[in-house]
Amino acid sequence: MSTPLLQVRDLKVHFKPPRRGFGKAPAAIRAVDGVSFDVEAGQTLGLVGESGCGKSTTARAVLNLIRNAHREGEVILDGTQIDHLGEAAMRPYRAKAQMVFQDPFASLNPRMTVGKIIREPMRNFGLGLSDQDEQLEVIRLMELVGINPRYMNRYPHEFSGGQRQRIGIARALAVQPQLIVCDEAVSALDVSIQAQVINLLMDLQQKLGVAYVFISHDLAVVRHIANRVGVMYLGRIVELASSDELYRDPKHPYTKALLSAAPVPDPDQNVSQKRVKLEGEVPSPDIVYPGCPFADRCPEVLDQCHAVAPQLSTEAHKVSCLLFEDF
Amino acid sequence: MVRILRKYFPVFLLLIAGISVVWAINLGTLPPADFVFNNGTEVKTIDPAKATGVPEGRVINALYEGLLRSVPDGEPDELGRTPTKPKAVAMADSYQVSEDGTVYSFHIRENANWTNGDPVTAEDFAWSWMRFLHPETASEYNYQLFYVKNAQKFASVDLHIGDPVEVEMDDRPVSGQMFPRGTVRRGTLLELIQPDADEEHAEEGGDDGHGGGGISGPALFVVEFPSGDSTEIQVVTTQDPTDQAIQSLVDSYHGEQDLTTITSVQHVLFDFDHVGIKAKSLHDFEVTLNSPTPYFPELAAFYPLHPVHRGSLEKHGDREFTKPGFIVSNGPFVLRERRIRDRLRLVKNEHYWNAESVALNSIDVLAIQSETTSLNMFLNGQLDWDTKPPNTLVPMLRDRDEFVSTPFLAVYFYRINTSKPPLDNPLVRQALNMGIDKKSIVDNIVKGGQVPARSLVPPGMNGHQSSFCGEYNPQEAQRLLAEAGFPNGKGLPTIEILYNTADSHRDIAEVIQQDWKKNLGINVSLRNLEWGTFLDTLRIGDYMVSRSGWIGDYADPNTFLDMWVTDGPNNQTKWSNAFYDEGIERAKYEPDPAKRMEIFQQIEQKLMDEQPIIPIYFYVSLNMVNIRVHGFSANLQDVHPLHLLSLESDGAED
Amino acid sequence: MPIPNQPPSELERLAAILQEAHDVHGVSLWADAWKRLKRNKAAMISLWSLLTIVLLAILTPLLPLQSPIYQDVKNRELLPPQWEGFSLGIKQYDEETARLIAEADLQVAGNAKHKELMTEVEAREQKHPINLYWNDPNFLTKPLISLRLLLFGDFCIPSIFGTDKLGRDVLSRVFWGSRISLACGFIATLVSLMIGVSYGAISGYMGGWVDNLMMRLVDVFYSIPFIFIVIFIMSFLSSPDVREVLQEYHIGQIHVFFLLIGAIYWLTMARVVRGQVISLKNEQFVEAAKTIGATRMQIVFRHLVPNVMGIVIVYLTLTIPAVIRFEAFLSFLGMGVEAPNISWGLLVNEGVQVITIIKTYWWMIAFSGMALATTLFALNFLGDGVRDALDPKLKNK
Amino acid sequence: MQVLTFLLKRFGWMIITVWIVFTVSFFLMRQIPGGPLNGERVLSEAVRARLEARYNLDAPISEQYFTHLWNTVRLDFGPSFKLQDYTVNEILAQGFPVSAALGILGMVFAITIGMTSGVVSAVRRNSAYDYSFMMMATLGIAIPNFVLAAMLIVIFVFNLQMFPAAGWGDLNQIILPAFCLGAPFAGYIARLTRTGMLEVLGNDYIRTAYAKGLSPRTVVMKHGLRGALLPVVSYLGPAIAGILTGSLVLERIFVIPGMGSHFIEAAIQRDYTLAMGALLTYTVLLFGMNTLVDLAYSIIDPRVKLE
Repeated sequence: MSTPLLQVRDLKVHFKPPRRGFGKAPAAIRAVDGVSFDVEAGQTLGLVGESGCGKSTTARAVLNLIRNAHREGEVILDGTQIDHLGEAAMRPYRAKAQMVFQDPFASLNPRMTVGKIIREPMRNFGLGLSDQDEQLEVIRLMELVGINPRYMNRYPHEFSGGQRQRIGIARALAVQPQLIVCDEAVSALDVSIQAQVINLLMDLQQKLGVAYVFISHDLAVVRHIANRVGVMYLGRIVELASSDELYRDPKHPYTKALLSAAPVPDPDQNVSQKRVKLEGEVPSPDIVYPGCPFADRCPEVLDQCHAVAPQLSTEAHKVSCLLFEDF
Repeated sequence: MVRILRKYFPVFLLLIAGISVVWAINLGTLPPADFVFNNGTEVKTIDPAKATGVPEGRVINALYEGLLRSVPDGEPDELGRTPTKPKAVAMADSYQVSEDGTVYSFHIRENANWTNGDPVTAEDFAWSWMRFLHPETASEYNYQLFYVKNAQKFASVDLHIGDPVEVEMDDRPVSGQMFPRGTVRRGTLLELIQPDADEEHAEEGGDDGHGGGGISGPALFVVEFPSGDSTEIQVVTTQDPTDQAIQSLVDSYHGEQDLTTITSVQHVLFDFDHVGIKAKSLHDFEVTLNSPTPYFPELAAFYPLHPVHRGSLEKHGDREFTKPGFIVSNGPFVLRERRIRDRLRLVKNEHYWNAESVALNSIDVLAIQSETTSLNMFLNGQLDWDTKPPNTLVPMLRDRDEFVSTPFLAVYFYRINTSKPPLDNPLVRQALNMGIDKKSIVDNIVKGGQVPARSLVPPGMNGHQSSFCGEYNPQEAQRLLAEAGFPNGKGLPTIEILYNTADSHRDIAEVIQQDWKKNLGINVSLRNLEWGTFLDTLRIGDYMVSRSGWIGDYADPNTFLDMWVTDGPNNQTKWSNAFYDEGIERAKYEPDPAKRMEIFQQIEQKLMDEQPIIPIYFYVSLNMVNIRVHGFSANLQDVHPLHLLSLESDGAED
Repeated sequence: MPIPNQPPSELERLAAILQEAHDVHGVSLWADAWKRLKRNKAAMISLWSLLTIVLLAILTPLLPLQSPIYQDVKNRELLPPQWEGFSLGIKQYDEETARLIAEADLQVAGNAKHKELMTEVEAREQKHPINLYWNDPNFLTKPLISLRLLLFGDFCIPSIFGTDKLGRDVLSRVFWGSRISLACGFIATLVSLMIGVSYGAISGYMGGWVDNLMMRLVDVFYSIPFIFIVIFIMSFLSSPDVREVLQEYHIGQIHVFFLLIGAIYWLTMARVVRGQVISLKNEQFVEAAKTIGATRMQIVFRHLVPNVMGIVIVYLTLTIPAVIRFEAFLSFLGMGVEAPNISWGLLVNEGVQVITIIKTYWWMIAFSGMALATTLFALNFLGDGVRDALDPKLKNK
Repeated sequence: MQVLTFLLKRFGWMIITVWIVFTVSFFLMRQIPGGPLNGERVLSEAVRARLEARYNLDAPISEQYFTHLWNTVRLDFGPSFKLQDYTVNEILAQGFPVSAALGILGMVFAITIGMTSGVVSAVRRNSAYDYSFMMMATLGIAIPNFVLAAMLIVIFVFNLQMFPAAGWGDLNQIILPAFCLGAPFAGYIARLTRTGMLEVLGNDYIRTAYAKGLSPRTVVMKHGLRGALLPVVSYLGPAIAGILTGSLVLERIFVIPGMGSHFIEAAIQRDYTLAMGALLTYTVLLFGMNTLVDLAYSIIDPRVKLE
């Protein structure tokens, strides 16, 4: 097997809140606290978790979009380590990895026409197309994502949410990236539209061979699109396995809880599972836990969970829980 | 705490506002004064020795009194002007002039007192004049006393070997303050050691009448002091003796003096005992002049020469002694209160020798700069005397009883920079003069009854016969211009008129701009500068034509004419004429008044022919005076001594 | 498959769509706002009156006005508004000149009489009334004035606004004054716009210590009483050396004056823009711009600035009146425009000076004051309207 | 604690600001033509040299700068060049209370008139009151205050004879200038109040308050006004700067012996020391007021953090 398109090794992102007064410096917020995963070319990795678990931060860290934060670990894109690159040095690699954003209303500049929005990356990366060719390419892309290209001179606010998300995808595709990070790309859309967009993404993967990192809080959606799925909790991946494996046989108590809470797309399959209820709130990410961060809410908690931090196992079906760790 | 604040914030805000309003309203108010007048601007100082300007003069003349006083005297002339004469109705009750006109003996009245009860003596005058001339005072007007024997030498530190000198030692009781002075030792200057010039100080530069001479830079003085029967020789310097410049002077010195000990002193000056200012006795004051100066009595009444009280000055210092509470003066009024740019409150001085004849009990002197506001206040009853009603409104004010106006000793004119071609050509300058319709300016712009001017010296001065320049005559002006090589203004560069931002200067400049354009075909541009820059620009000569004005300091043509001598500091036109310079000098020593006037007429003619200046009009004094005020007489110098004014009594008041 | 690799037929098809796409126009937010603005009566009236005022100001030299600088102190001083006509007398003058030339032509060239006549003709040329009526018209106004003479000849609108204390026509002075006042308002505001927007946008986008430093600097500037600096700089500019240098580059004092005012008024603009940029810079489209490789400057000026223009325009309509008022204020202190230039501030100030108990020359202040107030009033209303139009949520603010 | 930190920080910035202003104006002043010793009569060289020595003007410029700076640090602005009987400190001490009184009164006018008409406009929305108040507010903003002053003089001084034409001393003489000074700001404040009120009155909790049966007056005064206060307070910063500038003009028109007249005269006459003293006083004043406004803002709005 060749080297993966994207390798993330022990990624940490700690935000430091601004200091106020002469008081003690407040604790850093450990938004991402040691995340590792690979994405193979043409494959899809799903990342799921509750809101605030660091999914989006991971996504943005992968694309090196985070400034003003403490970062550790490596992000290797297509064989190049990019996490330490500055804004200018990063630019050539931006073309390889693109992003589709959560909010189709906010991610498009309201003052630009759709045509211009899709064209912009071509210009920025200097694809060397003539003016005419660029416009034709815009039309081609718009057709590709299923938007009537005759409306290229319209503004984003004249399109529906789903259409706008398609525009966002077209923009991401404009530079022929190898990887697209979809950060909650469909969660703002109606369920029917969600399916359309997911299908579009899968189509495009088939046609263009692009890889996705697909981030969502919705397990069902992820299951549909992802080859492999990682479950995040408090800035860490607690379980990482192939999609089938994970849904069929969740190991981590948190994954189980998530799955049991999720609406069931196929009632027959999961009928046997009993509903796992989680106690308490998601704890604050600025607390450092000596043991398992999930221990407080875990229905299957052991005594040592509060003292010993679990490690992500190394098998194909990775899980980070003392229940599965060999002592 | 913050929560309480937050809750009651509007209340606090209102509270603060309320307190502030109460505080603002309670800023001290004064009871109204008997007589209120607008002085036009804030007086810069009420220290006679440092003051210049008309507004200062009004106040100082009320607070202090000199040897003589210029008072209206005699029958009004055809224009309604009462002549003003310097008379011995002040500190001096009489004075004599010697045969040759160079020695004036004043007798100071016995009942003259300071406001603290001290008698005013001849010594007060001698001391005050010494202070006035002293270089450290740096009085701008000190040249007015240069007619006095050796006064200029004293003021300008003009020292020669063998001169009697006074040395003020470095032992002032209060450092940094001129009075009381350190010990003064008198002696003779044996040697003056300066860089380059080992010989005695050259005499040139001293004759332009305004300073010159003087010792600048490092210098060592070798002075011989009488000490008992023998003499003592000291080497002194006004610089720091350890200073490098002084040290190098010592090193390069080849004379016989022993320079090992150098004493640092405050001043080395010409001995004031040898200046022609003497207190002969308690009440006899004698002044010896260089040459007969017919207008010296005018100067003796001039406010910079008013005496100040030595005791209070030495006690409170050079600036503080003018403050209400500290000030000790000898005039008809005392300073009670002073608020900057607001008012001076003067009240009657009970110690004044002629106190019973002073009618006004209190006077407010306001400092309103806006003419319109001032007039509004006058018409509103807030002022009894408005010193400058706006020109635009004069035609409407003319017929009112309150309006008092006569020509006085001042001229509005344009300076021409004679070093800038084509203005270096007298023909061009004459043409410019003839191209201005001065009558129209007087009638339509300034409108106060001003008189179009064809001479520099205003008419009606001590028998001076004015000489005239050309009249308004566009044809003749064009001819002159053609003669100068600029037919129809062709080839003439744009001429720029410089004026300062104030009053009607802009209007006048705009009218002249149009006159020259229309009559002579000259392009004219205007340049407006605010006062500070204006003066500087004038001084460095970066102008072509500039608006100017001059008010005579005394009623003699000399005050208008002596400024145009070559390189005179107030000349500023770069104009120079040998005949003129010599004429001014001759007039100084001419004892016969008639001949003197003849000289003035000749040189004025020269000035008017060469025309480095274009006279525009003679000012008139414009005053609005409440009709209940008596004793206000129109006169040539526009002086209205406050102690001569009285109010029509309304019965109820005393 | 990217475009260069497409088969020709496919390219043709796409090109056809492109053709069609040209006919489909979107409604931009601007157009949307414009639509809303059009429904706002007060704002539209203001807009049209402003446009009229600006147009009149631009076309002033073309209008049959009297001369703004020609004085007739003897006959026309401080006349109240009236309908009595006024003639420039240029036609008559030209005719007389023509007559002289004709007469000269009858003479033998070179003889004394001919010479004399020709000199006179030349003299008349030099003293042509046109030189008296307009002060050094520049290359922009000169053709307009010529056209005006061609169109209207000697005809002038009578002094319906009265005359001033030098007998000049107030109506034409108000018109000519509008040129300086409006130019001052617009140019200075433009300068403040450029400085303020760039400064604020960069500061807001950079964030961190750069932002901190830049904003502290603004705070520092805020605490400087600028009127004082203006007084200093105006005096500095009128010093001979500086003037010479400026003249070399054909820069008048008035231009520097405009720039100076603009350079003062950028502070609030910078603050406003910074605030907007900070709230915008975490918007996803900015992050999106980053992922598609936009440089910092591109993000600031292509994505952020257009999105803050709304508030900037609103603020502009507040700055222009402030600048015009500031110019008036300086004129009041005698530090504004120089003669023969005229501004509304100067005219109003002249008017204020002749308000006394004895007589109030109301026309000296009424018309110039009205022109000033109308413009500022309209700008205020327009500003309100634009704000409502740009952000319907803020209606009635 | 937080407030203390804030104030300390601001104080530091103030020092820097004052220093910058000092330096810039020091050199600017000496760059421009004309000097404090120029008068109508030209001084003789000897007198000029003496005066220069007295005022330390003959020293090298750098030495002058540091001497002056050191004196300024010790709050000694030195003697005035033009008002020779006074030191700058004395002049400012006399002028400041006058300007402050005028400014405060103007501000009080602006706030009371502005907020009252703003509240009435908001409560009686789209009524004749609303329209006429807002019209007047806009007019107040649009008319330069010296024009307003001229108009008011004609009406109240000439025609009605209610006030004296000018001068300083009693309450009668303060009212007109203070009103002219406050008028444009009253206009702004009225509009801000109205907007703020309307926004708050549209909120749910106001409807709840009404539903609870609170009297409209209580609702308006307690809730509405508080909402309106915020924009008004944040506007006070710029308003204070405007009040300072505005008072320059009005002090001239109404002959008020405040700092403004010193300020302008000193600049025109090149009274270096007085100009510097007035300038720095204004700078400190502006800075102090801005700081106070920020502080007040954080007091009334809990969401605002001091930075």
